[in-house]
Amino acid sequence: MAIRVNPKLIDELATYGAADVQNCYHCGNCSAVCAHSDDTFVFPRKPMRLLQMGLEKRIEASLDPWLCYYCGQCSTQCPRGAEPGETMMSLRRWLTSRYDFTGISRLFYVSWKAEVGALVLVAVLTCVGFLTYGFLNGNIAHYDGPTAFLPSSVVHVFDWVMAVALSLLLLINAGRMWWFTTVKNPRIRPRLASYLKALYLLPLQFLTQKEYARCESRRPWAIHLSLMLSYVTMLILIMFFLKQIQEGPAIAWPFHAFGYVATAGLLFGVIHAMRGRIARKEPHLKHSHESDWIFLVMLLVVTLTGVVQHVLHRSGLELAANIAYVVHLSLVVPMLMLEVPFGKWSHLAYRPLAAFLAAIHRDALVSQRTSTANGEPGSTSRALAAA
Amino acid sequence: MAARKLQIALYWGAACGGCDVAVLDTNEFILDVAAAADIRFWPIAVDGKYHDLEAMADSELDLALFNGAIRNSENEHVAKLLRQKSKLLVAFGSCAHMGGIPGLANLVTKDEILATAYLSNASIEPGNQTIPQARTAVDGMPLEIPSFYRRVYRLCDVVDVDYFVPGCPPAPDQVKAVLLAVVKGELPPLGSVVGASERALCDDCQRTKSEKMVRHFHRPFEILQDPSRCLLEQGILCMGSATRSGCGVRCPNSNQGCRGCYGPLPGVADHGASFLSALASIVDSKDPKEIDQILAGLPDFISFAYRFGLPASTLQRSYR
Amino acid sequence: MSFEPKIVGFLCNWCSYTGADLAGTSRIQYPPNLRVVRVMCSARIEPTFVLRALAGGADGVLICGCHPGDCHYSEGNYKAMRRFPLLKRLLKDHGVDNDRVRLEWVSASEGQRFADIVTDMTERVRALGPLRIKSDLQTDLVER
Amino acid sequence: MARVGVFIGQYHSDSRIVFDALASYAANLRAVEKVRLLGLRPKVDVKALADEIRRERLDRIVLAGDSPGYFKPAFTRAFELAGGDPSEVRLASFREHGAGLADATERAKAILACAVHGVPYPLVAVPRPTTVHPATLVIGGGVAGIQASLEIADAGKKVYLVERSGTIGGHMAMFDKTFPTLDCAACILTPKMVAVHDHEMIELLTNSEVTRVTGSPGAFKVQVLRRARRVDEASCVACNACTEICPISVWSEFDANLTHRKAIYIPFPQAVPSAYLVDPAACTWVQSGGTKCGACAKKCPKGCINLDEQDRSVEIEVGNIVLATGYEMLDAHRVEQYGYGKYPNVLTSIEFERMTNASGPTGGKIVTKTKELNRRLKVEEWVANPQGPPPRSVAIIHCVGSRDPKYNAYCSRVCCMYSLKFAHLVREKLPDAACYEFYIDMRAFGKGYEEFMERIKAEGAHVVRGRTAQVVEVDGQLVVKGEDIVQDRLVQHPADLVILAVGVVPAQGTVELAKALGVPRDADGFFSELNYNGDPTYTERGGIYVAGMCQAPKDIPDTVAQASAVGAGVLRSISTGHGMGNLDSLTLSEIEERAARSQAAER
Amino acid sequence: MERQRIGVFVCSCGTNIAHHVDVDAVCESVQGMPDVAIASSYRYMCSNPGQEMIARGIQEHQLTRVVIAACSPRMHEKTFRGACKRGGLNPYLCEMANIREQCSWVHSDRLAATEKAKALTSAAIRRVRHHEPLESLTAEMCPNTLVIGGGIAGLTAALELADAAHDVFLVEKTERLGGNLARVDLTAPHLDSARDLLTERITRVRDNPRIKLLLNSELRNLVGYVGNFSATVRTNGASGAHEEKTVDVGNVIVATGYQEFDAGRVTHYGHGKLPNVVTSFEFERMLRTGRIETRDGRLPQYVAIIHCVGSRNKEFHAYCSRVCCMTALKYSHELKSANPSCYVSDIYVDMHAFGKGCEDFYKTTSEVKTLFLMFDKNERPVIRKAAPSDDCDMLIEVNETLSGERIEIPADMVILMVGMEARSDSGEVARLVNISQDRDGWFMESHPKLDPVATTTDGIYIVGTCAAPKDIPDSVAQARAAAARILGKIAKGKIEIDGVFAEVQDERCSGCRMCNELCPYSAIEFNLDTRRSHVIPAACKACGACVAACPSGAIKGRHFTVEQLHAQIEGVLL
Repeated sequence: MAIRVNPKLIDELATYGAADVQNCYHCGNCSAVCAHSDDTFVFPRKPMRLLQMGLEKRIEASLDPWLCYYCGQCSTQCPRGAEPGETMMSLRRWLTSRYDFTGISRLFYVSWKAEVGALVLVAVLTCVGFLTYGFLNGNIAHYDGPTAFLPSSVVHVFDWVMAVALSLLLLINAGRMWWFTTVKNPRIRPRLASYLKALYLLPLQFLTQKEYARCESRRPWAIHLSLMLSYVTMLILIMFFLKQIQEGPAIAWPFHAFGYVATAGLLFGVIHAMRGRIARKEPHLKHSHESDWIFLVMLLVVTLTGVVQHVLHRSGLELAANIAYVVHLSLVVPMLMLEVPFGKWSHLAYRPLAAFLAAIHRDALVSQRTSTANGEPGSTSRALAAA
Repeated sequence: MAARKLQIALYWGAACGGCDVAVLDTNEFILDVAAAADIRFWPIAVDGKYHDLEAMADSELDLALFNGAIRNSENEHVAKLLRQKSKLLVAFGSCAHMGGIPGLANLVTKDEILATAYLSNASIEPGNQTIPQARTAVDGMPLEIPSFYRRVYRLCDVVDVDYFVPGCPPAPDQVKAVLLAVVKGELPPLGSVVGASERALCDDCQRTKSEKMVRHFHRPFEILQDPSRCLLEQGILCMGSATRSGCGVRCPNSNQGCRGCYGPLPGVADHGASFLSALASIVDSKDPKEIDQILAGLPDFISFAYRFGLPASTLQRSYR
Repeated sequence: MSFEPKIVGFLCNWCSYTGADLAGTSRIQYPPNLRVVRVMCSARIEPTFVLRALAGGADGVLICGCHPGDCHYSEGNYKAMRRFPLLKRLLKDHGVDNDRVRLEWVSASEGQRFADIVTDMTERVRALGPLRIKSDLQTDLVER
Repeated sequence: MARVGVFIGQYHSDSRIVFDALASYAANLRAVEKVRLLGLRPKVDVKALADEIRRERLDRIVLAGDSPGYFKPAFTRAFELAGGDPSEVRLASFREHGAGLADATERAKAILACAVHGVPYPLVAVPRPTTVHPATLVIGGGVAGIQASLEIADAGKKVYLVERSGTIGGHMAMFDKTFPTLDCAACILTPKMVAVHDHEMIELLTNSEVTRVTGSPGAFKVQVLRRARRVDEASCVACNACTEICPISVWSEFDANLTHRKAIYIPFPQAVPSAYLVDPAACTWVQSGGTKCGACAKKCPKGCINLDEQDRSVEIEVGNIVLATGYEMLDAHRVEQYGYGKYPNVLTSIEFERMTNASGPTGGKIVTKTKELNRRLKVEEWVANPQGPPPRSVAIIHCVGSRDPKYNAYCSRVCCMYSLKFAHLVREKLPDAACYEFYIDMRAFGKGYEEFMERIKAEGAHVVRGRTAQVVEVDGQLVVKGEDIVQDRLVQHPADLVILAVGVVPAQGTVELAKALGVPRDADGFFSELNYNGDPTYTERGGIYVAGMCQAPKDIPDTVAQASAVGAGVLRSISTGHGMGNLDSLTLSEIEERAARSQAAER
Repeated sequence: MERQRIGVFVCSCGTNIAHHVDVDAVCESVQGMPDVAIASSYRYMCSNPGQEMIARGIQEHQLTRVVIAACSPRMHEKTFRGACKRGGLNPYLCEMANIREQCSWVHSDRLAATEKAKALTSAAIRRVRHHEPLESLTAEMCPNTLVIGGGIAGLTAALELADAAHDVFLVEKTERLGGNLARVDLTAPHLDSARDLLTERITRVRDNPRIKLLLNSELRNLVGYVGNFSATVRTNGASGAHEEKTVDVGNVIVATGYQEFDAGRVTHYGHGKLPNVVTSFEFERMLRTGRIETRDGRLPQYVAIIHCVGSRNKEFHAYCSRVCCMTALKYSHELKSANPSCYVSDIYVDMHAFGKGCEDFYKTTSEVKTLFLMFDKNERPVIRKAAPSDDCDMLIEVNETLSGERIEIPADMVILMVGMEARSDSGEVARLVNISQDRDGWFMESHPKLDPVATTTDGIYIVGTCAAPKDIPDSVAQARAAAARILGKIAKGKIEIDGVFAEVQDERCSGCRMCNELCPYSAIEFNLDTRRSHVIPAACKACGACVAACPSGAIKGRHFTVEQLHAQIEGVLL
């Protein structure tokens, strides 16, 4: 059955950042230089082709964009300036918006104004909410103690509520990703056993981002990993040890030490990314979508306000620390609420999931291939062995 | 001189007798010949013995028409005798001229011929394994029969020949013309071919000719012929383009290709090879396989190319 | 003394003769048994020439022309190509071994190939021994 | 009188034209009612434009700009909507008519004026004729130069053929077979080379270079540097005695550095002139200032070697100059991913040409290179030895350095076909070897090319759509990595021999020559023709013509046709006694006046 | 045979020959041969003293023939012929024996090499006895030219010749000039005006008094040979009446161009049935009139361009039509220009963007977001009507090879890039001017590489798209190339015919016509009245194919006669 091409998709993708994909003349150079591309997942050329032709369903069903870590080798070697790396990035943005059942993600990617507006709105609501709570139940001059303006227990509960809500949202979207790529993909008939076999990949990929390390240059991976680990450290501290890190004034070294390292990691990562995007020297930092900047700026200010709040608090300036805390929360909350399920941050779920699903696809394809015994000749290894 | 009748002799060597018949085919003209000439020696028509011939003075005869090739010592002996006794010796007919059909025997050896004739032939009485020998003793008496040569020769290979009259057999009109020429003394330079045209048969052939390229060769009965069109263009082997005219286009007029009995044109060294060159050139293909396929339509080509003239050809015989 | 065959070569001017010249300018050695007759095109080579050469004492004949498609006169070599198989048949019927005649395509840049062909042909003809047509013809006339 | 609207737009951003000046110039033209600047790549609102045209009651529209054709459909549509006659939409194409040069704005004005008057610019802008010297200079002795020289000389006109190397023949002489007919290059070229040498009207100046050109079209004075050959061309009989004794051996350029030649050498056996020459950079005598060696001079039986011969300069006068400087191959080292220079068995196309050539270093055998000791230099070298092992698989990579802005943005036009030819040669000579072609688009456009491609495929070459990404060595085995797009999979083919179908670039010295002659070059560095469609062999500068690869990549038939075409201009100018002068000799007012006069020309 | 006085000159070529060949022995061996007057050797026969020696020898010894045993005749035959001429001997009475390239340089056995040199020299001596003095002939060269076809190629060729002040008869079948190019709006890849290009040429042609323009005219008959053709041209009048006139021309340029492939033959494409499936030429018309719209007057939102219609396909034409790819790219630009919001799908096989500036054009076409879709040339797309619920008029179904997907492409308008094919009347033209056609009907050039505009019939040239598809610059270059060839010939005034050619001896020809088809140069004429064949010396290239093929030995190949070659064969066998 023939599928209808949609020449309009390419225009749509332009708003997600894929500006040059039409230039591709399909020499296949990019796929061949890509460290992640293999017999099962041939990209970036193939997804670029699907994009040029506007085969939405096929792209939706494709894991390829998530297997790309954007080292930019493909873009450097592209003879047509089609920027395959950036196209893959844009496809990830588009897919994110597709996985998101609410449509919010799409709105944000299509319009940065909407995203900023939403951020402001959530920030204001958060701010109002915490201020109301603080003024009703505490004293703005007190940071710690029973009259604390924003007691850690309360924030903790709020954190957990938010975490559960966001996780649910993200889980639904991740579920949709699985649905699109694996269940609805007519070419894949996954076996249940392979789900179990590959399950280890989820934590492994999440924590090590091993795949990223296979790129031509390992530096971006190292930086990204440090950023991610910092973030996870922060998350753990906040979700489980908020009391210890929030309450003071003494520094709780066993916890804060982790906090400091993580903060440094975050700051380093963010600033590096920002500087890179301004310098536009490295291929993967050449093109920046509005959403990239919003994300980075948010991350930076969140980190900075967190630092300020912490310093003020430890310096005994409780009022100032409280104000800084409210500001911090008013930034953190919208950032998390909007970025984790709807924005760039969602990839924390999609990446490991993609690696997991990729393993399942591979498994499925291999078993399908062996079942159709007279399948196509010569995978790479076989061609080599024959020689 | 005019009072004296022409003294003529006719003789056949290795021949079928057709040439002698051709002389008779001149019909009433033969009477004029008889009136104008004394036929002194003509084994087929007139009684006479070799010793009569031997008894003649040298150059006593005015004209000797020798037909047939030289196959054995008897042929040669008589040829030499006639040469000696005659002012003019004419190689009459294809066999004397070029070796003729008997000349094809040059493709096999003398031993093979004898073996076929006397040993393996189905009509041989079982157990009889006799091959005639030139010299044998019969009842203690030596018997000599003509010795069988190891190959066929043209007349001119054994004696000097003054004129050649080609044809198998020569056309009656040409026979007349030759005899008249002798009578009138209007003779061309010695060594000439007389009684034939200087151009190829195509010149006299009335079939229309156009540019030629051939993709298939056919036997005449295999296709429906266009009677007005060149036979070769229709894929029927015709040697007319390589053969002297003079016969009256006998074969093509009866829807057969010319077989080349009048021999090659003046200046052409090898009749068969020159026809080969022409024929192969017009094969309409550039693909070696296809060429072979087309040429396969020419079985036993050598016997076609040299049907009347193997002993006159460049290689003359087989070298197996 | 071993038998030294005589081979007559008919070479077209534009490819094969030039190729033979190239063998010379490149100093590629080959046996001296080949005697070359230059013609402008392999299409000029009459079968009679080959017969003449054999009857005149040659033990072998080599015909060389441009590769098919390369003919200076566009299709002359095809004419040689068509005549050759029939000539070979004729020679076979004459009892002349077909290895004694050879049609080869040699281009102007194939000096080495030309030398190889000549070497190979000389060896083959040498192995076949003398052809003796000339002497046979002479004896024919003496001993009936 | 027509009411003309002039719309000036830009398609390329790199124009040298001062558009404001152009607009005010246009506004002052008599018939012009309306001038509007549209800017770079304008979006045209057809309806609004139609209204504007109707309002202004325009009955002719001139679209001016560099490549204004890009906007024409929109304007034609608008004009039609406004009730105008669509054939009255005229183009004033600046870039296409040479307004990319120094006097861009003036040229643009002239082109615009012609369009306003409704006359084609090339009809009007005909330079004033000049008187013509009957001799012609042809620069470059490749097939284009040879053909052009013969074409002119056969008409009985004097030709100086200047060739930089020691022999004429150019690249074509290095080839084995030519596509698609596979006929032998030497068979068809060497007779022409000999004809050039023997031609009484051609003076062959090999080992020479044009250093300076002065004068004007029709009467050029050309300084030619005649490098010392050091062997008397006329008396050398190419006996090889000198080469045999010469102790110096260096890589042979003609054999694409696959084998060695001596310091005194003949480029190839069929070289024309058939005379040896000395490579001064390698010759011990020359390098030592005449104190060492000199063996060849002593050995030469005819005494025609003069190792002390000096370069000299000669001046010749000519009326026309033909540029046929050809091309050279892009330096394959630049395309790093294919490992040329790193792996000995990665060859360029020209190296493979020599290797398959029956008169080449391996006698036409396709082999992999083997390491051999250079006894004199005591170093190991990779050489193509005829006894070397034949490759079991050969990979041919198309578009090496072509269609890629990092090297050449353009298509080199011949590589697809010669690569297919290579595949044929590999399959023919090594039937057991696998042969892979990696291509992007198979450009088999010429007469018989498509059929040739099908034939090669049928012969068993694996034709893979997909540019190779890289050549790597895995356990001593070369592996070619790429994507097979049609089969939708990545491929890694082991290849014993990799042939890079390297693109072509303008010959060395093109820049200098362009400067010396005042002939513009295009963005790719090739000489610019006067007019893409109408005058593909003329240049801006009258009396100077281009033929062959130096104008743009092209195959042999197209080169030969161009080279012959050049002959037409040259012969016409000589026979009529007047040639074309410089285009810039015309003033703007002159063109305007001519345009006005021929306004009614179109019937 | 009359007695000759033959001089034999053996060259040592320094040691080149002498090293492996005993030059003196060669001299000695030939000294006693019949007719040999002198035999001497010299160090360098080709040097000036050597040549002088030959010239002097001819005079001193009253030599009637000369044999030079030296290098290859390809090297110095011309030199030695010159020396003979200077000595007062007809140059063709000289023969060379190649004892260097094919003897001393290839054999190291001195004895054998000397024997071979002797044989080669004696062969030359035997051969030269039969040589005849030959003179080159001249024929008149009529400076007028007939140009058939008034397209860009014909116009350019005519102008080029007329500008050099020679008369040209330009015959155009239709009532207007410009050919197929007149139907084109802009040219690829620079989107320049095709009309401006043509207007310039047409204006010049009309203004040139040297060009006799014959519109509505056709060539009816052509007889003669190079330099001396007589052409009969029929001009159709307005009322069906026609007049014929005969003109004398020296050369003929055939520039009859091409015709477009009939798209209706590809049934899958529905041209002629589906209203909005148009050919490239129909689309050009839309462009020229400014109305790019569907049959019912709507602006098309989706436009699809299908390449290779009738080209690169076994069913129709196997060849590539060479210009359609760039034209398609041009359409893409023009469509986007006229309606920026439309979507263009370009359905191609291989993108042939090979010309100067073309790859860049391809790239800019990508940049305007043309959707390039690739199909296999053996699996054509199928066009069908879309359902009423679709947002488009038609759907094109095709296997897209770059994605491996079977897809359908929406289209409101489909442009079929029809290929070029040989004109239906090309066979008639080929017959009239006596040139051949390849299996696709294109006229055949004399040599596809080194002589792309000449034909095997001297004086007949083919330029432009009648020989094969090509673009404008290549057509123009070819037109000029043919003009150059003709200008060169006219400049010489006469046609010089080398003395070596084939000759039918009339008294021996029987009119069998065996030779007629064999001549690749159509140099053999058959006279229907006398029923004899005849070789036109001016057209003969002396290959000897007819000589060898004449079964009655009626054709004499001058300088390569049977006698000469037989003598040479005998000689080499000594």
